[in-house]
Amino acid sequence: MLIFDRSRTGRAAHAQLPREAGESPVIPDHLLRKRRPALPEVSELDVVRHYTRLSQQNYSIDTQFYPLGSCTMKYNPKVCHELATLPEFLNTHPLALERAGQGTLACLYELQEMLREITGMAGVSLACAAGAQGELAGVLMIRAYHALRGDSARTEILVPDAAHGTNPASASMGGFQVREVATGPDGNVDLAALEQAVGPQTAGIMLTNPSTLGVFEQHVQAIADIVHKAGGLLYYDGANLNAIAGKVRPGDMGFDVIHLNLHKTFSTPHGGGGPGAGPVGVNDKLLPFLPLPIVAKDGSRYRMLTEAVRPHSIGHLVTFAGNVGVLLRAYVYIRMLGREGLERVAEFSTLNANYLLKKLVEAGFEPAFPQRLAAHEFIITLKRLAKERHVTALDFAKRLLDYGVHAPTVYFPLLIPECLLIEPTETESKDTLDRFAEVMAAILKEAETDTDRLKNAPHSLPVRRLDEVGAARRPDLAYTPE
Amino acid sequence: MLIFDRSRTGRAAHAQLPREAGESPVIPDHLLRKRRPALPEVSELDVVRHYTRLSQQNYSIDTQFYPLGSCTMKYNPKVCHELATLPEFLNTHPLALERAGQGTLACLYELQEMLREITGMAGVSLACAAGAQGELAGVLMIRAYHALRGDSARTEILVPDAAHGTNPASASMGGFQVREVATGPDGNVDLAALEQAVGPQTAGIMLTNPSTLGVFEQHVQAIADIVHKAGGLLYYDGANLNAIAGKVRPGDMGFDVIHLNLHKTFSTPHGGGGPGAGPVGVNDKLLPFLPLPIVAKDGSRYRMLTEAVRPHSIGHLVTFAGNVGVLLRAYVYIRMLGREGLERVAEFSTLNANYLLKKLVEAGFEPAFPQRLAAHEFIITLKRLAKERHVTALDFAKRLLDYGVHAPTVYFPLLIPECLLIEPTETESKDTLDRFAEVMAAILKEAETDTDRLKNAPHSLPVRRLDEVGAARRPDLAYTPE
Amino acid sequence: MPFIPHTEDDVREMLATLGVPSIEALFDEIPAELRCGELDLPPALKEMEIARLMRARIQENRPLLCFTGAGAYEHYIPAAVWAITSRGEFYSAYTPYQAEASQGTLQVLYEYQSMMAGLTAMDVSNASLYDGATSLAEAVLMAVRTNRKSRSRRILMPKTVHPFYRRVVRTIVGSQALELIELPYDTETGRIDLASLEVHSGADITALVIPQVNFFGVLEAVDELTDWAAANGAIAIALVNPIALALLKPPGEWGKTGADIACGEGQPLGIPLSGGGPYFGFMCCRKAHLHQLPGRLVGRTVDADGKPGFTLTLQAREQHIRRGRATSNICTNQGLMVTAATIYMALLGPEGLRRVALKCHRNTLSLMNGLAAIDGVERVFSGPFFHEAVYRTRKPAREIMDGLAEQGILGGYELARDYPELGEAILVCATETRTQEDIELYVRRVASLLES
Amino acid sequence: MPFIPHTEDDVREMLATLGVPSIEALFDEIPAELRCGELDLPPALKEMEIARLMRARIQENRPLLCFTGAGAYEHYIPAAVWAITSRGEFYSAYTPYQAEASQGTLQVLYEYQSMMAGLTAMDVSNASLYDGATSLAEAVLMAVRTNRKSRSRRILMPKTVHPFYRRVVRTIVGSQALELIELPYDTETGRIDLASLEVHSGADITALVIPQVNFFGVLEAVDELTDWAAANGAIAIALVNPIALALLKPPGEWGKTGADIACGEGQPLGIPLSGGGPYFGFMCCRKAHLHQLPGRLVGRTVDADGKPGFTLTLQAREQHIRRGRATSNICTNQGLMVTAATIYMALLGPEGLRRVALKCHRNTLSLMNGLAAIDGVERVFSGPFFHEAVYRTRKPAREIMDGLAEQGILGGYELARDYPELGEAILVCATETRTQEDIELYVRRVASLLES
Repeated sequence: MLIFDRSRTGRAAHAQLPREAGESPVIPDHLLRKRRPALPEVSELDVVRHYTRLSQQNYSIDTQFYPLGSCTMKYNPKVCHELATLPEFLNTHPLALERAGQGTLACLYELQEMLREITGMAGVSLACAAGAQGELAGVLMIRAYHALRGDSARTEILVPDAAHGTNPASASMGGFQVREVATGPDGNVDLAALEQAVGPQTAGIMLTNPSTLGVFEQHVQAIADIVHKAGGLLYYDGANLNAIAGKVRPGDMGFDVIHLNLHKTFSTPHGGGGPGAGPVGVNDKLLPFLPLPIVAKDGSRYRMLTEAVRPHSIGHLVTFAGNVGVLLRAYVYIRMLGREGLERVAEFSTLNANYLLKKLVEAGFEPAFPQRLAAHEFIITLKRLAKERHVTALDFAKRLLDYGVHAPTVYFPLLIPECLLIEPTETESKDTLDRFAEVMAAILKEAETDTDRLKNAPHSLPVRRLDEVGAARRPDLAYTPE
Repeated sequence: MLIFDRSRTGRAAHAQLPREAGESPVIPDHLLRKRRPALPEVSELDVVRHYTRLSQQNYSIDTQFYPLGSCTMKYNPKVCHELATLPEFLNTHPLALERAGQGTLACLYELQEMLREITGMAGVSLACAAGAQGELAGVLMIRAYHALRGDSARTEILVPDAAHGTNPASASMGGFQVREVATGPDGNVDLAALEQAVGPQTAGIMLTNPSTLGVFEQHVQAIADIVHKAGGLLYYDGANLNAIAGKVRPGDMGFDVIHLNLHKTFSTPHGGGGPGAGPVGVNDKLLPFLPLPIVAKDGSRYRMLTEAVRPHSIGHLVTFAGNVGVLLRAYVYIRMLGREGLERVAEFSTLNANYLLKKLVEAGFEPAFPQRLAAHEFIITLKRLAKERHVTALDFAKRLLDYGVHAPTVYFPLLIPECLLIEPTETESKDTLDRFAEVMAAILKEAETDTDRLKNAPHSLPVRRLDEVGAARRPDLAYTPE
Repeated sequence: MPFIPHTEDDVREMLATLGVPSIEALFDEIPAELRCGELDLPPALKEMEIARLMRARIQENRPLLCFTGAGAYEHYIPAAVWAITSRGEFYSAYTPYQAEASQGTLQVLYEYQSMMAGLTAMDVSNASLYDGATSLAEAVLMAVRTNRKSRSRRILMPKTVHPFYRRVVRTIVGSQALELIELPYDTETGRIDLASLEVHSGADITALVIPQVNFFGVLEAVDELTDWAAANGAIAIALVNPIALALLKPPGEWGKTGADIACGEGQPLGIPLSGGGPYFGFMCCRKAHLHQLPGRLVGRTVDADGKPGFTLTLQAREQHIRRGRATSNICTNQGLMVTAATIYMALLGPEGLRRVALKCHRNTLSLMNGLAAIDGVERVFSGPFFHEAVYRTRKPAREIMDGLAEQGILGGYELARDYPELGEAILVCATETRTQEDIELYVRRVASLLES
Repeated sequence: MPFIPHTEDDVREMLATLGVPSIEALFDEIPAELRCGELDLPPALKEMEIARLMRARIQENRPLLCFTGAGAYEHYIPAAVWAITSRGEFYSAYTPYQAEASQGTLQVLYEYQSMMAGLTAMDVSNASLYDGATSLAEAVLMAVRTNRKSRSRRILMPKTVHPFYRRVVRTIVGSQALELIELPYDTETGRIDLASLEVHSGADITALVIPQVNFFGVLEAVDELTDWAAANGAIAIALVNPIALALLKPPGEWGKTGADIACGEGQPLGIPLSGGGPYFGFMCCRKAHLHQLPGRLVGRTVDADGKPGFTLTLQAREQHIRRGRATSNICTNQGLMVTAATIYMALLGPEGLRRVALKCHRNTLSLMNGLAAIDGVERVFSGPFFHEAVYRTRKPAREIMDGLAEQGILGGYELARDYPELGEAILVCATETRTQEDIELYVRRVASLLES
């Protein structure tokens, strides 16, 4: 039932209505609205009950294991939310940050500094609203760097074929051509293919490390050498930083520019699809190009750097200072982890991934890269099952839901057929992993004895399998009153 | 699964542990604990996930219609919670209220004054922690009143047979004998029986009006005359004030002492069984006996009255100043309703009850008092169905749960066989009432065609019908590790 | 109409269904002469307006660095506690009468009962009472019901019990023909004067109340006291601080037999100070006394399929069944507070609770050491203490308190009103929320107040 | 180990299962020379400690009575909005890739899309973008993709568009070989100079951006502008304030044809100011342009039993499918903010939103009337305004702002940096949260600052 179905003309959440202003607007009639907008007319209880019940239909970290590969769905500490939503933080107007938000700026400044240290970069800007925007900022900085040097022939960005879709999308949004680089059978970039691909047209390469294949790119130094020698720059997609935080730093691996996903590694909530935050970091080469604003400290006062002192900046990517509320959550999180805690994130997310991989292999599943250690996530391929029993990764995913577990990422990366990309994260216990392995084994048995159970899954959720093809063919994207 | 089942030795919510003090206690060894208490050892995520999922197993106002008669389960505005839990209210130490809690005291003082006006009494004390404690305070004041007059023969409290169980229980806790007074066939107190019951032993009578039978006690003035003439006092149980707020005041009906249930009429949350708050009010006769503390205003400062200025007070009933957090919620609620809003509560709760009664009668249900108007609740009796089809009020209650509706109160008041006491409250819409009536009609049909469906209900809840007899026979009241 | 969803059409249709001309007609049975006119209440405020008003009100509250305990303690409450407790499904449900639709609340209560039984080392716990003082009053009444051998209805009530608790007990049991006999304390140690107990040896005593820790923060000789009660046929009522139990011997292990009843204030377990409430009282007892226990109880049972589930049980003790002969008149208790306490205990666990207790203890030791070094300050009692202690200054306690408050410190509780014999004595407390800097600040302020 | 649940036994067993001697061994594939030493980060804080730190930090923020808008507006946010939005099931879920396990989020998004379509009178809405400025940048890119007839990639960008938005558009589309052509404003009315538009009539213009209300708070001649775009084959991009739309003609009804794309900042719909974010951008369009719309879309469909349900749809537009040829690179959007906005709109409804809009409008009128009566203050523009307006004082704007701040007032936004031609101009805003007393206070302060 939609909230619109509860609507009755004249019903309202009266306490929420401001008093009648009692006078009409001083606005020419032809600029006024004639018909009321089609918003629901409901009571406060209607609203509370409707959305509370809707919320219960979600799987979430707070209610289920959620091993969604490449998304780092780990526990979001409640205290991060509580402290980031203190009224004094919430009520600060963005244009009053310097005048009346010194406490906020102190946190942002320290976050910048901590992220610099964690990534090994020379400078960090917090402004980007999400990872993909961080990517765009990175690409634009690469562009600006070459442009300032007059190196105008560099029109191409290299992207491994296993990369997140955002990488090529960001590269083209930044005005570059995208060229894919093949992955070798061991999950590392094919160096020969890379050698072939680079040239004077190469502006840079975008890499995730550990890669989206769940393994550490072992030739990262060689890649850096090849690309740098060709005059290109290295971009680090921080989506998988959780696997190596405190162990290896992108700056030390030779990356020139990076972005981080605070809603992954730094545990800010995913919120049903955001908000995230995508700070970017650069080494000395790219320092002048960092997006604005950047928080600076003068003695005991904090202020925002502008174009006046950063004339080569690529500029602003969001209206104000970025997703400040998200940044505050990440600040609280990092302070709680401290130096020991951050390294343990890498250790235990890696331990969990390798342990779960082992348990699944023991249960009869086929790893995509049997010869490799897993980073914080790993890939299982069901291609044999798909061929022999016509059971797909999607069927597995849907059936997992019946067992009260969110499904892993499916059909990504695209180059592994019928794959499940599984990321347990460090905040899940061995008990949870053991249970997941048992459930997977049970489904595997079902796949051999009762394929219909899988193909018709889920059975115990608020809805059964949805018609996605029909949804796309006849898009119903908004309620319209009869 | 119990939280204890998730426990693993050495697991902990580490961020919650204070740092090791690093030193041992300076306490003689024989006073120290040797074995750790049997508390669970779990992670923060374990806790969040366990209790979040448990919460989803509850029916509640925020998720279901909850027509639990005599409990006034109405919408609890979110803003009451938000404002009552502002840190400045929460962090005030009870012994610092005068020194550092003037803002809190201002709210409490105004609440006292507003409750005085709403009830028509001369004085109000907010200290009692719940309705039953308010009752005890009232009974003790009646006792103190007679005692101060040297009227020591008054050992009996009269209670109508339909009364809440707390009434006789409070009377006996206050040291009185309880004598029941019969109800007439119209739901009013049987005046002849009352005349017979009163005498020089009568300390007072405890009445709810509207009564627990869902009707207004029409002879309340006659009752007052009879009891007062006999030298007794009238006690008003405010459980049903929701039905008459702003229409009739207990003080005007002749009551000498009253209590209110803020978690009913004034919409503070029921919290799965409290906390409530049970302020008491008195007329001039009983003013000296009011329990402490009472908030007084001196110019612009607020202070707490003590025994020093209230030597005849019955004293304190709780450690400190009562359930302040609950009182603040009620304060916010009343200020939002204002004078018009409060009367509308009575009007619309009464409209809803009478409308729903009519719809149910139309659907074939039998009202307990067909000749009477309902107050804010009413009684349906299933005695015919019980006799003819062996379907009980309990079966109905359990089956309602399957339809996503909380059951009404069953088997209370005790004198109506197989009864459902139904209180829709004013915050539910006509649509909700119509749907409830439809569901009731559907169950009635099932009762005639498919009694097993009822007798085995519920079918769609986290558990099926529970063995309550077994629970009482072999009490398992605490987890014990194997 | 705030919180009333009715549209004009709804009202019209409902009245038509009822066949009455107006809502007013539904009040026809109320005698006209009883009807009141318009109430003298302030006009309705919109949510925006009340929010602004309340945000102005909190400006009138003054944040003070808290060194006061005396029955209510500032402990750190993890954010998860109230984030979950405030969920609508807990917050807006009622007493779980319909068990199948209340498994969330019921399981929480069962877990709570289990944790409290574990913490006190008693067999069973009820699902809560109002607060610490009422839990003691109910324990006294329970002891009278339980102790069938005793006819005296005499209760030994030490003066080391919180004076507020003693006054509540007096109010609540005052009409029950009980005798509350005060036990004096040893002014040297601050503990119950064991010698004074000897007067009652061999007499018919119904119950003995044993506070651990006592109001002065001092630790009582609980083994001796419990053994004395057992030897004299008296019910031993333990009045305990639940945080302290992480460190101290639990009532179930006191003396040779253990206490019979354990009760106390639950506020330290995750409940905000909140000006005095809502808090919750707890009560545990031995299995033998179960049927005299007041308040709600949740039991584990099975459903029609044999699957485990939870339900209210042993309701025959309660007012809604037994009416005038119930074990107590309590109905609504403090369910939501107990939900918070359960989550708090689960989060802290045995190790966390031990650390909280130890930190409180060490902080108060540190504070008392600092104070004792000041000229003009003396520690009043020699007995070992947990997280509260009493000191005396050569200046009036009120002056010290006012002077500290001027510097933003809530300095403690003045004992003169309840214990005039102690002179200018102040009861202080430094919980785990106080830092070493806070403690040094307090000591410095007191020193400078005494200098001036 | 904060947030890591592993016990020592767990680790031992897991390593044994893996057959490795230590966790460290799992990092063997990382070249040793890349490994970093211990990071120079502050030591871990306990929750209690970080809570204290952050509570100290907020003391360094200063609450000011807000008369500043300029792209972020203080509106009253009902308590229910965030009480529900913060529920763990919304807060800690991710993008609803598994539709069956995400019906809560999906239905909220569908309802959101419906409400935004209703508010803008457009056919469809996406599920959010980052914020107002990025929504405009995406709208410009979408216009280029949509307008197949235009080859010029020329965008008319009025100077009455928020200067921050214009700079973001420049950054984001800067590498796309677009031409952003500035349109001047009429210094008398504060609106787009319609005459300046005539220069472009008949030329190949890809899109025209039409801000309603514009940055000065002034109302544009939206019908004429939209008709001009239609007549010249340009995509009409409406940049709108969603609260204003409760009162103002919605983009879908502008001119003869309606706008093609509507976008803007969603913050006024229940999102706290929060120092600038997270907010959310919205974007609506006509059905014909649907396949060029960037961002997530939720559609209603049916399940295997024919029961209605919701799912992400038309994902072929998106980066995870189309990669380099996607309509945008956006992946994570602002889901939780949109949840709050949906609840906000449902609570306020058409009548509530209208009253909020009208109250803002009347408050700002009242403020401007008060200011205009002061000697030394003048209103800068004659055009009708919604809830922001510009005044000029004879003293430096900075002095006025500082003087107001001293009195606890956030006085507005100084225009001199972006519009030096306007002199000492200040953009002010009085939303529905300002009372008549607040407004009088502001006026009095300005008057006294000008006197001194």
